[in-house]
Amino acid sequence: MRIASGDRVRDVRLEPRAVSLDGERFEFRVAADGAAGEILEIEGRRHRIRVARRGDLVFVWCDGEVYEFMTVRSTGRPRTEAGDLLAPMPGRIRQTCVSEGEAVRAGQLLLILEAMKMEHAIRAPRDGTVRRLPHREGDLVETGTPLVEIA
Amino acid sequence: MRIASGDRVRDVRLEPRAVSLDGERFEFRVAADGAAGEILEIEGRRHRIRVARRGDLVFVWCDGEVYEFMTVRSTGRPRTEAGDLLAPMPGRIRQTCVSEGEAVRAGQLLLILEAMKMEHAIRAPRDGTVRRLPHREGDLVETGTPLVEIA
Amino acid sequence: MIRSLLIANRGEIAVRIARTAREMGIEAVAVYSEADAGAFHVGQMPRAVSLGPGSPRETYLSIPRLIEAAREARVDAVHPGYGFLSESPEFARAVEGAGLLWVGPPASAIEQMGGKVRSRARMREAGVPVVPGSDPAAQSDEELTAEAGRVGFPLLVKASSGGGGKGMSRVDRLEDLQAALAEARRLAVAAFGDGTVYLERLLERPHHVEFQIFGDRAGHVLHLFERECSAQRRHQKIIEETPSPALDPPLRSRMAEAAVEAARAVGYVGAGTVELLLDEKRNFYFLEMNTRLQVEHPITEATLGIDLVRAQIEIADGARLPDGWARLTPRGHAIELRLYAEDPITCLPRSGEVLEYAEPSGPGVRVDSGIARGSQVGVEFDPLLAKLVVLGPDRKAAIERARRALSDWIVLGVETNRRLLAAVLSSEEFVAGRYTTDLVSRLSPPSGEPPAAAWVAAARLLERSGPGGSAAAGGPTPAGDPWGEATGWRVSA
Amino acid sequence: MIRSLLIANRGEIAVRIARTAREMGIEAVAVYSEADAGAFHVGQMPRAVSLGPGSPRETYLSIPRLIEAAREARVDAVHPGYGFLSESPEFARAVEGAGLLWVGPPASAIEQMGGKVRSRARMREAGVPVVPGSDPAAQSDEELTAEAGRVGFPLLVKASSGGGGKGMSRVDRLEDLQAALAEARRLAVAAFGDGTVYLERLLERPHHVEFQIFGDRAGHVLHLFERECSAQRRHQKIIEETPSPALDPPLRSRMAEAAVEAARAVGYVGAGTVELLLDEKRNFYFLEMNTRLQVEHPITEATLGIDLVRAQIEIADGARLPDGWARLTPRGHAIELRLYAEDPITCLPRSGEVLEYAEPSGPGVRVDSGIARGSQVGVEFDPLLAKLVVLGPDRKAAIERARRALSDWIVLGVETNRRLLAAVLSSEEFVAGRYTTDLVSRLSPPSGEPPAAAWVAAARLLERSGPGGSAAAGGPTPAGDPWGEATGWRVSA
Repeated sequence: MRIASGDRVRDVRLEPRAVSLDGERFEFRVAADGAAGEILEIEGRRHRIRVARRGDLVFVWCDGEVYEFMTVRSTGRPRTEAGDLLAPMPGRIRQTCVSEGEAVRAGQLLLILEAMKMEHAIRAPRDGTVRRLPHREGDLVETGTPLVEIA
Repeated sequence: MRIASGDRVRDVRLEPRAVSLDGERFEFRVAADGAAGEILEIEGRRHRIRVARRGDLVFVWCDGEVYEFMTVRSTGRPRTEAGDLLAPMPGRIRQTCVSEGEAVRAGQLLLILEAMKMEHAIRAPRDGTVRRLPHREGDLVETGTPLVEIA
Repeated sequence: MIRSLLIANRGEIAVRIARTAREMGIEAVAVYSEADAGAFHVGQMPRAVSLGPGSPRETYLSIPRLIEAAREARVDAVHPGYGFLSESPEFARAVEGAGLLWVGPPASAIEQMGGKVRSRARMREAGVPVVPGSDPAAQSDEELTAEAGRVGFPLLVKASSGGGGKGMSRVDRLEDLQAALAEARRLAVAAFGDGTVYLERLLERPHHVEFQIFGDRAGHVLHLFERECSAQRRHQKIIEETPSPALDPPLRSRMAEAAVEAARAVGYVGAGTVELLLDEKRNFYFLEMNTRLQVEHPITEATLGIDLVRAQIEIADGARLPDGWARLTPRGHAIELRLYAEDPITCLPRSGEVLEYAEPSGPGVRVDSGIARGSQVGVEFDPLLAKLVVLGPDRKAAIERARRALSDWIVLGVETNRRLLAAVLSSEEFVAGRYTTDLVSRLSPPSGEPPAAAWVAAARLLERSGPGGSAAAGGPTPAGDPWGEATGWRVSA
Repeated sequence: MIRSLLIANRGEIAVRIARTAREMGIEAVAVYSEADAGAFHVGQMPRAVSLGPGSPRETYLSIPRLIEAAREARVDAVHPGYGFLSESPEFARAVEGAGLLWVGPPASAIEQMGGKVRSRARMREAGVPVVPGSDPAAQSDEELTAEAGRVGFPLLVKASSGGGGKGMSRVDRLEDLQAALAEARRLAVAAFGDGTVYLERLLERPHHVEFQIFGDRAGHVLHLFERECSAQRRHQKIIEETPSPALDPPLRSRMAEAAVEAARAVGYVGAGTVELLLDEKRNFYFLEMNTRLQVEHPITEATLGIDLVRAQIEIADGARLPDGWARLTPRGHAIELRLYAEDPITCLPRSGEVLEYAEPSGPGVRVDSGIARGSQVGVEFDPLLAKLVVLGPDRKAAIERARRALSDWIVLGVETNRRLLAAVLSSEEFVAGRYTTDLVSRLSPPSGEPPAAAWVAAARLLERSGPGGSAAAGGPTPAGDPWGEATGWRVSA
């Protein structure tokens, strides 16, 4: 299966006692599945594990750190078009600072989203051109709504 | 359904918003079923609830106290004969102090069970006659094994 | 005699206040918006009153609804916690108007310390040093431009009714002033409905040090030592400690005196905090006074071995300051870590259900939490989830204890700032005790590339629990976590 | 230099030691019997070594297996915790023989304090008062009968190698002596393989007060004040507190001196506890010395603000007693509650899976736990599940805090002594601070008749989760809880 963490996507093949990550093979052993969660032994080292899942999201606590993963469906289109910037939270478009077709540089202010009585600057993650700017100032947007599409 | 707690057995009839305990009817409302467990409102008073179940046993944490319940199957014979004294833990019969047919008084020492490197006195819960004494000194017994049956 | 107490708040502070109330044999009464009916704080109290449906403004921020709730619950007193209406003189008056005890300072003290401008003036009168700034009367661009020369650059444009850094901007050169003023006024109107602004000299890399103050009705006012609050992110404190590594005994007592003076000047009663800025030349200036319980109050409780909330309630009930408080001396070193539901890099608020939760424990470890497994974390409230407070015999041991406890803290389902906290704890400057308010902004938490074990665990869970299709129906879609694909800012929490 | 530490124990104490080790940057290595592979303490440490299958005797009590484990793990030192082999001079020697550091007192000190008889003699030499008793040489019925006259009635027949009240019986009249001796010898042989016994005068309703002792290799020995341990059930402590309500300053220092004297007499190094009995005439007598970390050590840590395990490790590593320990003074009042997996009435051990678990938290609350949700509690080990330690500004506040925290402690699936603890906390004598070792035996916890809400909750769960038929297959049958039907002793936990 294909699993993503952040911008890292890996091909994961699971066998009963081994896993291959992008072809690299690791032997593992479930040393315990007990009160303090699961203990995975990989190449001699023990790892304390706690896991949880919500839909396509998988949360893993491992030796005191937390990691987030997402299943990548081989079938079907990716969840969002590459280039979309989505609303990180429900809010209101306070101000748009660019227009469709305009060329933008990485870090350039694209619009200001007002949420939780604070204003959040939405900036261009990289150089590109504004292909779509679907909302007007004052529009209410839900979490995950595409705000700007950059080609 | 019939539910027991300790030596108390009650007939419980559950409706969506009310329950009757041995015929006595209580209205209730599930005020919340959230992060701190469930909140039951009964006749205006709120109760904080956490529950868990193992087989026929139900554990209820209510407002800081813990209560244990057991389902009583209307069908089938009760789990233990009234009068049985069962081994409270795995152990070894260290000594038997009575014999079958012997009349015993409440509190009388019946046998000594050795478990966890300690000796536990098993005494008669009430006056009666020893109907069965299935084990010999030195026998190993499992949790729940009938030790003495008193008629 | 307080027999029952309405806690006009939610989250960890409501729970924390309820714990002390229960220990005092006082019945704690929770309030909640309909969306919060299942919230953790509601389940922690024997009684709870609904504030009905609606936004925070219509519930936790609605004076009429809260007074109605207090009446309905027939409580003797109201504790506002922090945030929400805790610094609203109107609420304080409404509570007293309803014949209830207000667990907080007199409305008059709240008012005098409320507006930045007013409080600065009041402090100047009282002889407490304040950061050089513009004449409050100066509001026109012309007047303010003139004032700017006097104040000197770099300076800050601030909203008079502002707080938490809202509507505040830095100006380095005269030619940028006008634009900054326009922006500040616009934000101030939007956020506080009041466009008044003023200028204040910007202290470069100052220490943010605050003193816990306590007063009683008999007019006694004392301080309970300081808290170092320089570890801030976007003017939001994330780690506090006491004692402050920046103070020596003489400086500490000078600052403490000023803080007590500030509180006396407004006839302070109850718990309050005087925030001071300490510049590189070890000059200190009055910043503001928080006329309420402070988020970070537990570190003071830890080193002094006292319960500040208990004292708040007793003093509201007419008691004097506890015996012996005048002779208290701190023991050990305490650190607080604030766990926020936010992206550790972008600091954007996060939401979701808490799927797994386990708190650290053991010697010198305290957790004040507003969540449990199953909690729904929304973005409509303050993103503070819980606080970890550690006490150690010395600063080094306290830091080691904080690291240990932080790594034992399990929160799955909502992204938190845990990695940022860990980064601060292991940063050279923090460990050395030489850090100022610019520390956190210069830190970049490691991007947390998952080890093989984490990939394996994720894969095993996905295999165990089958395709997410159905499960996904339940939970929110990963759109709640949108940055990833487009920008790669998204790193695992 | 200790870089890694094998913790030769399990449960809450293994977890507690690991926490300090991790804070010190020392790698903690767990050991476990196969049955314990999923136990909570194993998951708390970065490394773990199996002791293989078998009973405690074949695993946690097997010196060869533990030494083998230490070798395999290449650790620098071994911490025995309490119980198991913590007071075995053979184990101490084996550890040092393997070239490892022993986190504990010298084997010689353990030996001298080991046998009751030997330690009584040693203390008498050292001028420490001991409870009047028989001449160790006297073993025949005739000799002991003669000695009995001297010792006086009521008296106790004790096994020389006994402990925890095992093989101990009270004799009120001369004519009962012979039978008691026979029984005591039989039990002593069975339990300790040593039939030697002795007589000791029985102090009626004494206080059980112990002093925390610490020594270093440089020969310094000091005390860290007392712990009141009179709240006992069947000679098993269930609640401890410090300071002791039974002592006044002069008596405290006299007893402390004697305790330090006792430790000096055997060249004590590291952490130890001298247990004393205090009779109604305020005479005190040496009872025994525990040459290890005590279960109730956290209340001392709480009032003194120190970490006893850290000091144990540092001293094992050659360090002197920490600076300032000689000047420590207690602050506040601390209480420990021991949560046992046992029937609150019969005190019989309980077993089962922990189905729900939530710990109390907040100001002045510490939990040292050996369990978590999912833990399997068996009867083959000590039934101590976890300890709740509260610290309050004074005794009253500490008791209120203990009550509050106890009611927040959620343990479902295994019966515990919680109700007994609650009964003690609300008993008149305990609240008044006037209680002796007979308090607990005279208390009968309320029978806990479930309120309507609990019946409703049980019914709703049964309805939700359907007939137990299938589910029952998983869990143990209610036969694990046998007393109910026959006797009605069985009340809900």
